[in-house]
Amino acid sequence: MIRVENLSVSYGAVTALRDVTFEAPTGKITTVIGANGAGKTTLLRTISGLVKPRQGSIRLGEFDLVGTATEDIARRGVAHVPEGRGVIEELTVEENLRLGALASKVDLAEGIARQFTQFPALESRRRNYAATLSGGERQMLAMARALIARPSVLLLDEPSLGLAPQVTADMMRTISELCTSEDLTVILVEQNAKSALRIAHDAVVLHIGRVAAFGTAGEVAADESLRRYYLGLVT
Amino acid sequence: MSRVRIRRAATLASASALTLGMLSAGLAVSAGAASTPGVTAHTVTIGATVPLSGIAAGYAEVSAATAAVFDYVNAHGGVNGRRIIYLRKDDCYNINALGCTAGVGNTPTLTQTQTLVTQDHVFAEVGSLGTAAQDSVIGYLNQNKVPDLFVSSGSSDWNRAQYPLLFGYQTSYQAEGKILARWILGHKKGAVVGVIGQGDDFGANGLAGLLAGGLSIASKDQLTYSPLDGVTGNFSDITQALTTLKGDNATVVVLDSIPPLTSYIMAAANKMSYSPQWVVSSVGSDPSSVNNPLLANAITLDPYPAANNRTNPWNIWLRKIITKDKNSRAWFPNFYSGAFKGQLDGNMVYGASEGVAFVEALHSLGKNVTRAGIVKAMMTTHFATPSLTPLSYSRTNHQGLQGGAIARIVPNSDPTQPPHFAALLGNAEYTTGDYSNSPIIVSKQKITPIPGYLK
Amino acid sequence: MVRSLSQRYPTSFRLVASVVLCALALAVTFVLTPLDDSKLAGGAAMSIVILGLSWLIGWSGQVSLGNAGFMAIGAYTTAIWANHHTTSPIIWSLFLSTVLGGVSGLVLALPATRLRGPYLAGMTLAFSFAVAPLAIDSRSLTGGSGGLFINFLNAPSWFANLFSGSDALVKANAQWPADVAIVVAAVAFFFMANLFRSRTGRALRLVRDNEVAAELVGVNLQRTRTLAFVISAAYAGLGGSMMTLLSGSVTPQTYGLTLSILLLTLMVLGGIGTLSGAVIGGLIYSYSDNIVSVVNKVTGVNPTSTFGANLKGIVFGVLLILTMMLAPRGLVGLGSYLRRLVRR
Amino acid sequence: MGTFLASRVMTDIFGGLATGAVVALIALSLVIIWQSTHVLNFAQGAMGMFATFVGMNLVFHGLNYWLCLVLSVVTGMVLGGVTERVLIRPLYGKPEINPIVVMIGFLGVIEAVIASIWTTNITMLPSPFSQIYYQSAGHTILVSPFIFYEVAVVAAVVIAIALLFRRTNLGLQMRAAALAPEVSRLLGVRVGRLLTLGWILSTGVGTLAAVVVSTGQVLAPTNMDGIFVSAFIAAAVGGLESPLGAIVAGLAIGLTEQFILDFWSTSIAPLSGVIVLVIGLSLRPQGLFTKHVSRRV
Repeated sequence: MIRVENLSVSYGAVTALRDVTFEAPTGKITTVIGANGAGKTTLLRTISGLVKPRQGSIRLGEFDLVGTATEDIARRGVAHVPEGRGVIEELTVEENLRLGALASKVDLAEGIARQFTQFPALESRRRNYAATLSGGERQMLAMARALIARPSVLLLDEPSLGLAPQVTADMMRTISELCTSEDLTVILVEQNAKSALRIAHDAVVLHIGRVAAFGTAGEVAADESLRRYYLGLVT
Repeated sequence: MSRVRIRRAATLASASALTLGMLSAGLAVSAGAASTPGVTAHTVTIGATVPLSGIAAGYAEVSAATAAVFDYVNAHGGVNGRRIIYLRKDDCYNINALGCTAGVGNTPTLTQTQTLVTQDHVFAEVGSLGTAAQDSVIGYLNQNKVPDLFVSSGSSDWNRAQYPLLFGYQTSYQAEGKILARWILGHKKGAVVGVIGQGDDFGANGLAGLLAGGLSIASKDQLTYSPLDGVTGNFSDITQALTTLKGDNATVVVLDSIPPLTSYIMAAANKMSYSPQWVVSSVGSDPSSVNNPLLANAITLDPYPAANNRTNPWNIWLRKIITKDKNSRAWFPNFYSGAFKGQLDGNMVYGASEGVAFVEALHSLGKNVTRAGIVKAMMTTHFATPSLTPLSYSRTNHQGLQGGAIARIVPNSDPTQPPHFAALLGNAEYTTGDYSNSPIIVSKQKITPIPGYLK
Repeated sequence: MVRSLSQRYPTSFRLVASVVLCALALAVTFVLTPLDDSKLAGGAAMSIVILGLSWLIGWSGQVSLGNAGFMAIGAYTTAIWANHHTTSPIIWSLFLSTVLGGVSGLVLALPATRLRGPYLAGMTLAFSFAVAPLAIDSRSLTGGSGGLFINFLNAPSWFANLFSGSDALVKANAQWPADVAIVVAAVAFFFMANLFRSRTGRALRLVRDNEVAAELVGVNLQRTRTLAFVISAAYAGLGGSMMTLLSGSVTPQTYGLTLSILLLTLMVLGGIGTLSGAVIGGLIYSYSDNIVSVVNKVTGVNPTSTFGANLKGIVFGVLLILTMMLAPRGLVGLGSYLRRLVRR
Repeated sequence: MGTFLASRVMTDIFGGLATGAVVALIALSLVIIWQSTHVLNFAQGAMGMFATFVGMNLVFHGLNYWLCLVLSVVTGMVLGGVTERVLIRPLYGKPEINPIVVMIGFLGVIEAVIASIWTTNITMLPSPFSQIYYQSAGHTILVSPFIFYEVAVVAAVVIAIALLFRRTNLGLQMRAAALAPEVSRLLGVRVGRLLTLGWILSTGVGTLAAVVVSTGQVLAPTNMDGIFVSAFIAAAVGGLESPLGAIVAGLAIGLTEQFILDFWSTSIAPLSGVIVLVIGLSLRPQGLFTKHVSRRV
C-alpha cells in the first residue's frame, strides 16, 4: 500500500504538484489520469525518489519513502517502469532481465524462467539486443524486468504509449491479472484514460498539479464533468 | 542611460589627466648622476646566471669555485681595495623543469639576467654558464652595454663581431672536436665512428670540429639527442641513435653531452650490450658528475692539470681556497662526503680558473674601474690560470681556451664503482684563430706561476 | 565593466575607451621599475593570447589545448622573418605572425571544428604536443632544439632621450618593449570588443547555447565555428610573435603542453569570455612569481626546496580546480558578484 | 638486402606492437571512465605516474618489484576513487568544459606534487626482465624478454576486463549504469558506487600501464605525457565508447610511430598520433567502432 500525503513538488519557480493526497491499496490498480503536464509522471518520479518533493510524505506501509535514495526505494520493492519503458537497447533481453533481478534476493535462473512463462514471446529473443524488439515486446520486457525482483509496488508510466489498440488491450489485461496474482499495489499513469479506467479499481484525476478528483474508477468514469473537463472523454 | 554615459566620459577624462600626471612624475623620477653601474669606492658588483638546480645542477660547483676565489681575494683586501660582490642567479640551464627551483618562468636565463642588470645593477657578468642559456641573453646584455665575460661554454657564438662586450672562456667545442679527431685517427684507424651530440650549438660545433679534424663520419651516424630528453623523461631518440650505431658496427662513439646524459647514454648502450670506445667531450666527462662505472676508459680532453695531481701548485692553491671558504661545505658537498671525498674535480678547477682570470683583468685596471676599461683589459691581459693551454683574447678572437690534453678515464680499483679521475695521455694541444684552417699546435706552456697578489 | 561598455556603446566609444585605457597603462610603465616593465610586457603579450582563447571557449564553447602551438607558429614566424629582414619594422613581424597563426588555425580547424567537446580538446592537445618535436626536427628553419635568436627591441632615440641618469639606458630598453606590447594589446582588445558586439559574436553565442536554434535562423555552424577557431589562432599567433620580440628568442620547449595548460588556467582564473578577464589573466601571468613568493612567505615554505619550486604548479592547479568548482566565472565573476552585494 | 629489410620490418612490427599495447591499455582505461561518467580524464597519465612513484620508489629501498607493482596499482585505485568522489561528482550535469578544466588543473597539481616529493634525479627503475634484444645468427632482432612481459601484461588485463564486463553481474551493472543511469537506479543498481568503481578500475589499469612504461626507464613525472596523448587519440579514433576500437587504434598508433621512427625521423614520431587521428576521423568522424552517434543537445 502506498499513501501519498500533502505532496508538493516544484521545479524552481514552477510548481508541478501541489498538496497531492491519495492512497493506492494493495492488490488493486490505482490509475492516475489527467491531461499533458498535469504532473502524472512527476508523481511517479517523486515516489521513486528521482524527484525530491518540497513537502509531504509517501508511505510504503509504515515507511516514509521521502528522502530515501532511488536505488533503496527500488530495493524496498517499488518497481518503476518509466515513460518510454527504459529498456537498455545495448543489452540483450536476458541481460536486461538479469539486471532487474540483481538488486533483489530472487534466484536468477528461476526468476528468468518465471518471466519467460509469463511473457513467452521474450524467450525466443533472449539473446537478441533489446534494440531489435518491437514496441509491444519492449513493453513486455520492461514489465518482466520490473517484476522479476518480486516487487510489492508496480509503477507504470504510460505503458500503452505507441502501441496498437490490440496490443494495448492485451497489455492492460496482463496488468490486471498480475495485480491479482502477485498481490501488487499498481499505480498506473495513463493518457488513455478510457482503457485505464476499465481495469483500475481506483482513480486519481490530476489537473495542473492538484488532485481534481479521487474515487473508485467507476465513480470517476461516471462523473460527466470530470470526463468533460479533465479527461477529454466524450461519450 | 545618457546620464550614465556622461559619468563614464567623466571617468575617462579624469583617467587621462591622471595619465599625464603620472607621465611627468615618471620622468622626474629617473633623473640621476652618471656613474659606472655596480662600482663603488669599495666594491665591484658582478653577477652570473648559472644552473644551481634542475637538469644541470651538477655544474653549481663551477660558479661556487669562482665565488670561492673571490671570497679569498676579498679576505685579502680585495682587488685594488675593492671587494668583489658576486651574485649567482639560478637559471636552471634555461630549462625550467626537472627539479628546477629557481622559481622563474619560461625564460629563466633572461629573467635572471634582467634582474641582475636592472635591479642589482651589475658591473658585468662573469662566468655565466650554458650555450643555449647565454645565447638567449647576449643580445640583451649587449643592448644594455653590460660586459659578459668568461662565458662557461665553448660555443663559437661568443666570437662574433657584433658582440664586442662578450668573451667566451671554455675550450672551443670545435677545437676540442678537432683534437679528439686527431686522437681517433691516430689510435682507431679505419674504425666506423659515430657521434651523438646535444641538439644545439654544442653538438653542432663539436661535430664541425670532428669533421675539420679529418674524421669521416657517415651522415647516418651523425646523431643528436634533444636536451629536453632529460626533462620529458622520453629518451627514445637516444635509444634509436644507439640502435643505429650498433647496427652500423660503429666501434668509436663520440659524445657531445652533458654529464647526466653521458651517464644515461652509456647505461642505455650497456643495456643493449653495446660497448664502443667512448670519446667524450670535456663538457660531459667529469667523473664525479657522470658518476657511472661505465665511464671507465673513455677518452676525453682535459684542459687542466689532472685533478688528482697533488703536486701541481695551482691544485695546492685551489685546495686551500676550497677548504678555507666559509661556504665550503654547502658549495662543495662532494668534497666532504661520498665516493669523491677529499678530491678536487674538473668543475672546481674550471670555475676557479675563471675567477682567477677575472681578478687578473680587474687588477690590471688599477683604481679606475669602467666597463670600457675591463673590455680592453680582457684583450691585453696575459692571463695566468691553471689551464694547460694559453688563455688570450684579441680584438678578433673572443673565444677563450682552444685546447687541452687528451686524457683517459682511469677505472676505479673496484670496477663496479665509478672512476675518480682522468690521466693525461700526453702534452696539451691547441689551435689558434680559425679552428678549421689552423693546425694543431703542441703546447709548450709550462705551469704558469700564480701571481703574487693571489698567494 | 569593460564588457558591459562594449555591449552598450558604439564603436567610437570603444575606440575612446581603448585609447584612454591604453594611455593609462603606458603612463604606469613610466613609474614602474625596469623589471616590472619587463613583467608587464610579458603580461600584455600573454593577455592577447588569453583573449583569443577566451573568445574561443567562452563564446563558441570549443575547448582548445592547442593555442600554445599557434603561439609557436607566431613566435617562429617572427624569429625567422626578423632574422632574414633585420631592418624591417616589427609591425611586419606582428602582421605576418597573426596571419600565419590564423592560417594554421584554419588548417587545423578543417578537421577540428567537425569535432565536438572532448574530441576537439584531444585534437588540439595532440597538436600542441607535436609542435615542439616538429620545431626541433625542422632544424634548418627553426634552429632545432637550440631555437632562434633575434635582436632585442631597441628603444628609438626620441624615446631613450626621455630618460636621463645612470639607469637611463636600462630603463628605456626595458620600458620601450613594454609600451609596444601594451599598444599592440590595446589594438587587439579593441578589435575583440567590436567582435563581441558583431553579428559573428552573436551568432557564435547562439551556436554555443543552442545549435538547432542557430541553424534555424540561418547560421552556418561549420563556418561560424571555423571562424572562431581561426580568430583565436590568429590572436595566439600575435601573442607568440610579441613573446619572441620581448624575449629575443624562441625555443621549442617554451611552447608545449604546459603553456597550453597555463593559458587555460589564466583564462579561467580571470574569467571566461570577457575582456577584463583576459587582462586579469595577463596580470596574473606577469606577477605569478610574486604571487607564489607571497604564498611562500605565508606558508613558510623554503622557495629553493623542491617543494617550494613546485609550489607554483600546485598553487595554480588548485586555484584552477577551485575556480572551476566554486566560481566558474573567475575573478571577473567574483567582482560583479561583490558589486551586486555592495549595491544591495 | 631483402632479408635485411624484412628483418627490419619484423623488428618494427614487434616494437610497434609493444608500444601500441601500452597505448591501447591507457586508451582502454580512458574509455572505461568515459563510458561511466562522460568525463575525459586528462590527468589519467599523471595519476598513473603518481601511483607508480608511490609504489615503485620502494624498489629502491629493496622491496620486491612485484610487491611494489601491486602497491602502485592499489594506490592508483584509491586515487581514482577519491578523485571521482571529490572532484568529479559535484560536476555531473555541468557544462562539459568544467570537468575537462578541472582534470587539467589536477594534472598540473599531480605533476608538481610528484616533482616536489621525489627528487627528480635521473634514476632508472630496474626491470625484472632483460631488456637486451635477442640475437639470432649475428642479427639483432629488437625483441627482448621485457617486450614479451609488456605485451603479456596488456593482453592479460584486456582479457580480464572483457570477462568482467561481458561475463559477470558486476560488469553487467557497470555497463547498465553507464548506458542508462536513471533506469539502472530504478532497478536498484547503486549507480553512484559503480561510477566510482569505474574510476577505480580505470586508474588501476592506467597505473599498471604507467608501471610497465616506467620499468627499465628513467622514472620521471612526465613519463606518461606522450603516451597519454597517443592513448587519447586512440580512444578518440576508436570512438570513445568502444573498448575494442580503443585497443585497435592504440596498436595502430604504436605501429605507425615505430615505422615513422625507423624510416623517417625520431622527432616526427610524436606526430604519428595526429596522423592517425586525422586519417581516422576523416574516414569516420564519429569514431571507427561507434555504431551510432548520440548527441546531447
